[in-house]
Amino acid sequence: MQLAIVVNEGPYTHQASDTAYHFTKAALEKGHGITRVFFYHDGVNNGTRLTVPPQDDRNLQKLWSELGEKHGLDLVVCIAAAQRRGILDADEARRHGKDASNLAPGFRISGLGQLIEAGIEADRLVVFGD
Amino acid sequence: MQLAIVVNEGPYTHQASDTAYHFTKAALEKGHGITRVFFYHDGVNNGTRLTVPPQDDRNLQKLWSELGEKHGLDLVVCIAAAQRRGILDADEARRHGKDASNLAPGFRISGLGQLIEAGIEADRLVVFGD
Amino acid sequence: MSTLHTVNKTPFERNALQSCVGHLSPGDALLMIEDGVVGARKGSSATAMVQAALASGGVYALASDLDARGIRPEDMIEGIQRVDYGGFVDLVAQHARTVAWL
Amino acid sequence: MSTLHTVNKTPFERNALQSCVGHLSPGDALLMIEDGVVGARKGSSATAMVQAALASGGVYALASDLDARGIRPEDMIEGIQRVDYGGFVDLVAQHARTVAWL
Amino acid sequence: MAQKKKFLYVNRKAPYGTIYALEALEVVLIGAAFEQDVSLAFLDDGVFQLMAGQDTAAASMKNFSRTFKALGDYDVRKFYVERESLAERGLTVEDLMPITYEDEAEDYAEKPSIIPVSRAEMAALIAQQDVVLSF
Amino acid sequence: MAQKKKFLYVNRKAPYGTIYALEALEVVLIGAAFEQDVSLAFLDDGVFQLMAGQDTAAASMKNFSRTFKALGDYDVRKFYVERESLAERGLTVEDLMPITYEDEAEDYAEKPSIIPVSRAEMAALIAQQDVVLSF
Repeated sequence: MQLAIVVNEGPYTHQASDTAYHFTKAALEKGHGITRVFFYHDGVNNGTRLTVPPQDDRNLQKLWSELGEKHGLDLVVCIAAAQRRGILDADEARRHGKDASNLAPGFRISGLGQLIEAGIEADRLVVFGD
Repeated sequence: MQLAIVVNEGPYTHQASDTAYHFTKAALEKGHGITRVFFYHDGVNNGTRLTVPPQDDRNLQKLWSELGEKHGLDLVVCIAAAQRRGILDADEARRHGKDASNLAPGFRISGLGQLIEAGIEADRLVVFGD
Repeated sequence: MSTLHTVNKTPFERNALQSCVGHLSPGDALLMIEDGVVGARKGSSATAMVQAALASGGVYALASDLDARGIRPEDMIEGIQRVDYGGFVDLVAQHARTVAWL
Repeated sequence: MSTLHTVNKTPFERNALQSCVGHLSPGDALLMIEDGVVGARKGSSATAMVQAALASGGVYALASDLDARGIRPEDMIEGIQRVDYGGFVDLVAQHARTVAWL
Repeated sequence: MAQKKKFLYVNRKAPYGTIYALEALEVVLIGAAFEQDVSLAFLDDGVFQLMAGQDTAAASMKNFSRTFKALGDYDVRKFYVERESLAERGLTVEDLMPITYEDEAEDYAEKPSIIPVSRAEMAALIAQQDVVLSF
Repeated sequence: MAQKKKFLYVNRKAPYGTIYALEALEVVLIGAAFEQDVSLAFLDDGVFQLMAGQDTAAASMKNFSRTFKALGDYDVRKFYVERESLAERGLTVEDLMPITYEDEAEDYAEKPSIIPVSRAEMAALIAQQDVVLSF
């Protein structure tokens, strides 16, 4: 079965990102496909490479990046939500005259159409949020 | 009277930052002093200079930076909360081997002691959060 | 000296107003802000809670937040006073401490 | 085909569980996750709501979230089933749609 | 795309205090281009999103309530509003903005987009969907 | 500093689902160095923070509940827990972790830090504070 995952909250502040991560991992282990993981609202904050969580805690950005790389996941950060919250890739930074970017490896920035498309293509869509 | 302000949520996602901003402005207009504005939890996200809010919307980071400059406010972002969420100044970025920083002008990164100290020194402390 | 309590949560979705009202001391003031102002509308299931707070002390609601949510003065529970941000600042100054019911 | 409903909010602070239970169709399943699992504890003010859901269909709670909050199997309302993340995935696959009560 | 899917957007939160209502609307707007069978559900505090007379000038926030009125032009015409949620908040349908669409099938007659439903009808609506997005 | 202020940390949220409980504890730990008169209030879902037997291994989160037990060494010894909040959640004080401190004044006798109070007593406690931090 093909599953689409929506993550609506940032890491640490709410558990949503943890739950989505463990769910996605379990789905892959059971042989399901992941159409896309779409990060919306504060969920875009999962995609910054500048986080430095305490050493005795999990690093959610890294966990997502690694899971994405291992399984070829499409990790999409919503462009509109990301701009509002200061999550930019190098192209976006250039386009808006910003002197730095912070998108983490394995994530890409794209539009809300990717969320709708995932809902159309997947057999199931699961939302994780606050 | 001296007031300490605590902002516990990021801009846009929750109204807390708006309310704290308007409250702080009104307090200054009434002649009160602001001991410190302390950004904690997701509140640290007010202090990234990488935000690009829609042009027809308010820019909360800019509003805080400008209010801070105009009145010499001490805008402090909690270091532990900021690291977890990927808010770094240039020094912090260097210290943690990160290739970029994102702290906005007028904000400074410091420890939780600054929150307690503000509570001790101010006549009143007001918390804005979710 | 009395306390200013701020409630920024809707009483229909969250227990913040209920918990706040349960912890008022006589003479305490209650200020509704942000989504909390929807509790100011008369005829709702939260009206009794607000009236309990009115019996204990002053109840206020932030005007700009009421306006944003389309709650007109005539829609409000009688006795609640509209304040602007300056009024919010005065309430903070007039009370010994502020407690935010987040 | 039936629906899987997820509730990640505590029923003592938020109305998510109450609203969810009010919108169940016969045969729907309810899965408590994150802070929602505190609703699984027996003897609380939320027990009646959970029992209403049990009368309608299966009620599940995520084991790792129960463990984190110190809720042991013997503390739970009878009839609620503990599932792990694999069980969560199976519930999603077995129902036609998933509704998150955020 | 083979066939239309039934999409339901569930709105349970008040506007302005959090961004969920505004960003949900942004999804609905983009989603309209995909020509699916779209319904909007307003229940619990979500009914406040449709209140008439919203004025955000003093709050210095974007008043996005007008955008709901434009959705009819994008074939988003089913706004299911739960009666029990209104009543609990001291509201009736008359307290909401009028939202209409022009029906091409009937010589562009103006018709109401808001459909008041009971809680039981809302539950039945949920049970018919292919995709449910909650905010 | 002229005199001690009375600081109250208000904990109303369950642990793990959100970070507020953990980051509140980080404030309490740092605050302990400032030698103020510190009290902790646990009411509403905040009482879940003190539950015995928390095991976060499967959830892969940091189990910070043990830190509460260390606070006694930092002169943080007043954990006010609301009885009504416990009862509503099907809990009693016996469901909570034992938290104690050593009383220097009585030859380091071990004493309980948890002080069960009624809602009215909690209201009275709030009314005595100089600074109230909510999370």
